[in-house]
Amino acid sequence: MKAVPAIVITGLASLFLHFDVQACAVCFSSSENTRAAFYLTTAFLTVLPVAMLIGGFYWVRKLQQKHDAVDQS
Amino acid sequence: MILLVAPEIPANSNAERRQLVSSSIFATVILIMTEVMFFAALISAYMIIRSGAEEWPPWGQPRLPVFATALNSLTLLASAFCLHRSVKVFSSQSSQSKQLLALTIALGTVFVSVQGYEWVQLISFGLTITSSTYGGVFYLIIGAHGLHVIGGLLALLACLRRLNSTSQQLTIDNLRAAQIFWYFVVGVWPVLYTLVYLL
Amino acid sequence: MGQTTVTHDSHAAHGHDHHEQSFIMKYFFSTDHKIIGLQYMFTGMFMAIVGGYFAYAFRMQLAFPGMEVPLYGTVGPGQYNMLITNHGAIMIFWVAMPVLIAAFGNILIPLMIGCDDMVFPRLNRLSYQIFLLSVVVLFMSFFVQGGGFGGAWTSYPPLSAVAEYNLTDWGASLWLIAVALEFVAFLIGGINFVTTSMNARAPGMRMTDIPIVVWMIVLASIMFMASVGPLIAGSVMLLMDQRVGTTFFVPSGGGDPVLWQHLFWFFGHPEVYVVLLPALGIVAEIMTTFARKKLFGYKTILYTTFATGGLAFVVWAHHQFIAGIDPRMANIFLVTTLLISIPIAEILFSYVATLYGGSIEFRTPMLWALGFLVTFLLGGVTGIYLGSSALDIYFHDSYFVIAHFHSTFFPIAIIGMFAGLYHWYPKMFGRMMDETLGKIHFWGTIIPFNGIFLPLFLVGMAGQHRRIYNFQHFPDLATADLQGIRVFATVSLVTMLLFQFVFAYNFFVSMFKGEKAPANPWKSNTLEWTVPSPPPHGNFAELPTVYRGPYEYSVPGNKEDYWPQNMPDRN
Amino acid sequence: MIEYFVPSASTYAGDIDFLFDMITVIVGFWFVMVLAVMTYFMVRFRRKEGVRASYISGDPHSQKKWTHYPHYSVIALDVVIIVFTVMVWVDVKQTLPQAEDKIRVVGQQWSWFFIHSGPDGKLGTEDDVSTVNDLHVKKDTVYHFELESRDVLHNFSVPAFRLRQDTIPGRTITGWFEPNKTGVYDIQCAEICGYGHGIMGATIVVHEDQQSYDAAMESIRNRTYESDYQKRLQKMTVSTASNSESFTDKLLSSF
Repeated sequence: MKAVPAIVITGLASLFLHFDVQACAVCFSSSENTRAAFYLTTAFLTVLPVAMLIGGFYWVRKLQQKHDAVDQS
Repeated sequence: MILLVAPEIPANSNAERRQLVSSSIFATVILIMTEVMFFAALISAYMIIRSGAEEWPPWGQPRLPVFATALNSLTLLASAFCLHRSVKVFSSQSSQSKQLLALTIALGTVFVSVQGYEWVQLISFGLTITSSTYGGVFYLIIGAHGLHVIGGLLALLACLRRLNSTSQQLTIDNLRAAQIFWYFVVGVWPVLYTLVYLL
Repeated sequence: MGQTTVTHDSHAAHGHDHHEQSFIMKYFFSTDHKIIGLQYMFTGMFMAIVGGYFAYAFRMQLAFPGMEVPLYGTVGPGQYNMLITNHGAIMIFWVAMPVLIAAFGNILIPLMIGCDDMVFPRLNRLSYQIFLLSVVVLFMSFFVQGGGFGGAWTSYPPLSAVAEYNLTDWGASLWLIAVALEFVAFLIGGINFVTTSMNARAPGMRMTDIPIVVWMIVLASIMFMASVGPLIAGSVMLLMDQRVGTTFFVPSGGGDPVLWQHLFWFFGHPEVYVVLLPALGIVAEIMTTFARKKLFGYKTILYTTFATGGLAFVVWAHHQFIAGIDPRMANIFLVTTLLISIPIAEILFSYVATLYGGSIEFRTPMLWALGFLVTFLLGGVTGIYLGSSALDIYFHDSYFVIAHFHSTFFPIAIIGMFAGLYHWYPKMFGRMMDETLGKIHFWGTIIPFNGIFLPLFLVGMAGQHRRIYNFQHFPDLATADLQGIRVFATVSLVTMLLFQFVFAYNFFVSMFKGEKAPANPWKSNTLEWTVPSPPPHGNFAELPTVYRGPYEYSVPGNKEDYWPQNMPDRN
Repeated sequence: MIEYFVPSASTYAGDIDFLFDMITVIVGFWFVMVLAVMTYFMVRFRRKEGVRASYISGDPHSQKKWTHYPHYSVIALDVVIIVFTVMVWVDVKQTLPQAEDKIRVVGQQWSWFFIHSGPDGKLGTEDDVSTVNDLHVKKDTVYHFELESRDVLHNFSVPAFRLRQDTIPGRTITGWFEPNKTGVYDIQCAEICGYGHGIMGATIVVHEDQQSYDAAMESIRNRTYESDYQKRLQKMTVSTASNSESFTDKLLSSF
């Protein structure tokens, strides 16, 4: 499992390289602003729920550990 | 959302079981997760629609009252502070707690009324929901928040009613659940204010 | 929502009473989780009949274009669009969701974690009532002027936003309102499921003692709630476009149609996993019971499910590879899409490994569970083709897509539902179902199913695109060979639908005439099998204490090969 | 495998077909493997009198490896698929070779409107030639297309070219293709666009050389052109009309 993050990061990095190297050839012709806004909101909408899920997971885990600690004492 | 924190919801019949955290608080937190995503979507929509416009605000549309709304935002923040105090003294000084809760509701009502007055003004200046996408997203986002404020106020009112009644007991957990929801409503406002009014 | 509270509070007094209740009070205004679960199940099964009927009508039109379809009538272009739109929406929102999450969630969660009811019983009832309202609104949308909405279940604007384009003014609005109401219903239900399973567990039940199906339903509910917000926001905006005259999604007024696709698929893709997880959970319960085996790697499965849940939120733009998004963005979503195959593959491998060393008894529920694995595997591997962005250029909106997602959704919604139904039928109704009829029904469903969709992979490869009522206008597609394949698929569909009568007969006759079921007919470990079938109001005579995990089958040194969770040391 | 069903008529069609075959080999292997293992388990470990199931938790590493090793190879194969996909994707959608000719494609409810650039090779000039539902291109010529829409979303789809792209009202989407096989192929609208979505077909004609292309353009200009799309539809209507109207006859004849 340790190899997974490395592979993922390398893969993503190799893909992101296109961003600087190439101008966008086959894009819709609307403004640069819209494209930036789509990138930004996509990142925003994908990161937010994942962050909340991870946060919720740790919150519940902490509550459960507290719960277990009371059980043992 | 009122339902979740409304005190008439029967307490968990498995009350003798120790819960991770009070059910009403847990349910409110999960609800807020959905609400966060709801507002995240509205914010995304706002950014995308705005980025596609050539001029923002569009020509011939009135400007929003930035300063008056800033003052109004302070009312909302003050209400959150009152609620914080109210919950803190809930078990020790119940009469003071009750007063602070009433003050919270009063401040919240002031906020909603001032926003409503602002809307009436804006509509008379020609900014309506169909006048442009500018008006559309403005009323959509601020209106969605306004509805949440009203929902939160109803929940707090329900708490207050229970606090006054002798037959029903308000538990600290119910009040906490209402408090969390109110904090969310207050906390999302500065974000929306910055986005819609300032930027 | 405030309004609804007030109206339903008047029934509240009858809710939790233990005295004799009238039939209506017992079955329509009950707050008992089992009754609400059954209400969801029967509504979902009724909607499945409607969805299947729609599928029958439009498949007949495709096989025999322009002919009068028996029991339906002629299917014109507008009718066809309405049928496919509502077939999709009904099967996902009104069949898969209510049956897999709401019905099984309601029936199983309190029984499996050992409590007497949901934490918020009245919210639970409200959830069903809103759901029922959404069904009524949906049916209203079929009968308004202009007919039902025909803009596909994805309802892309501007087609769905402007009445002049879609020609179904009120049909579109009512459809959208119905969908929004349905979301509200599951939002309320989901909050209840998560809270109940975290807070009302029997004493001694640790996180890792919770049966996997409960975990899966909980995770599915959490995913649903984390993803539904944007679609509710989008629906409100689309509804305002339709009725108020705003232009959020209409380019001529300054809006952006791609924005809707964003909001829709942000929900739409996690939704796939929302319905997948409960089905996977049901299959896990059945496979362990009938293979008499411990689940292979309980914790691995749990953590990979968490991973799936997280990854599900970062793959959604793969539905938009060629929808006008920035092509560079497609590369990122290509990577995440293929990444999600990893946890899913891990889960499937673990399920197959569970069979190893077992003592497999091929009863009807087990057949359905194994059928699920095979069919879902087919759907899963064909997903790789579509996740590959370059290949999606060719397959986007083709019948390959249709065949792919039916190979995932059919096992999830239909096979998963039947598996769960055959397995828990004794617990729900206190009687056993007929084994032979069950097996006939299984083979009569699974073989024609592949007869429908394997040919559709072929027509998809031949470039046949979706949502066309008649291929006469596309000379390359109107060949006799392809038409023969379409007829074959339709004949398979009709065969499959006819076999469902076997199930209907078995289901209703067994309910009254079946053999009386003992408390634990399958010799299973989980808590729901320790109470009588069907469980009384309040479920447990005394609340159970849990000593171990749910899958302790064939433990060495025990005389019996099962070891219920609440049984103290056997030796 | 796609080329057995649909002719491959553009330069990148072969790449996409190769990708399909490659993925088929990879996932086909896994599909068959998993089914074989499952079938073996089902036969080998079926219930027998007096034989008890073994107790395997799957938690220790010695057992977990049986699912982890296959799972690692899934990751490796995923990487292979990603790399090849990105190569093809970048070629088709992210690079734009020098144009030799240009066309504009406008979708509307429910027909396709094509503008050929004419002899000067530029769009928006006097010599543009416009047609409805008939697109003419030359073999071995790199075309840039500009996609537009007048009302709702459509999708410009040419299966023989392995080309699909949504058209969005209010935006112009640019792309390219290079036909390399003469013939007459379907153009589809592959995104639902309302009541008449099912009739929104068109035809693309790939001409062998400049002369036959010019002849077609000339006949369009002086209005003697007979629509290739209409001709194909009529030919088909004749052949289907000969079929019997009876339900059972139709059923039998289709096998």
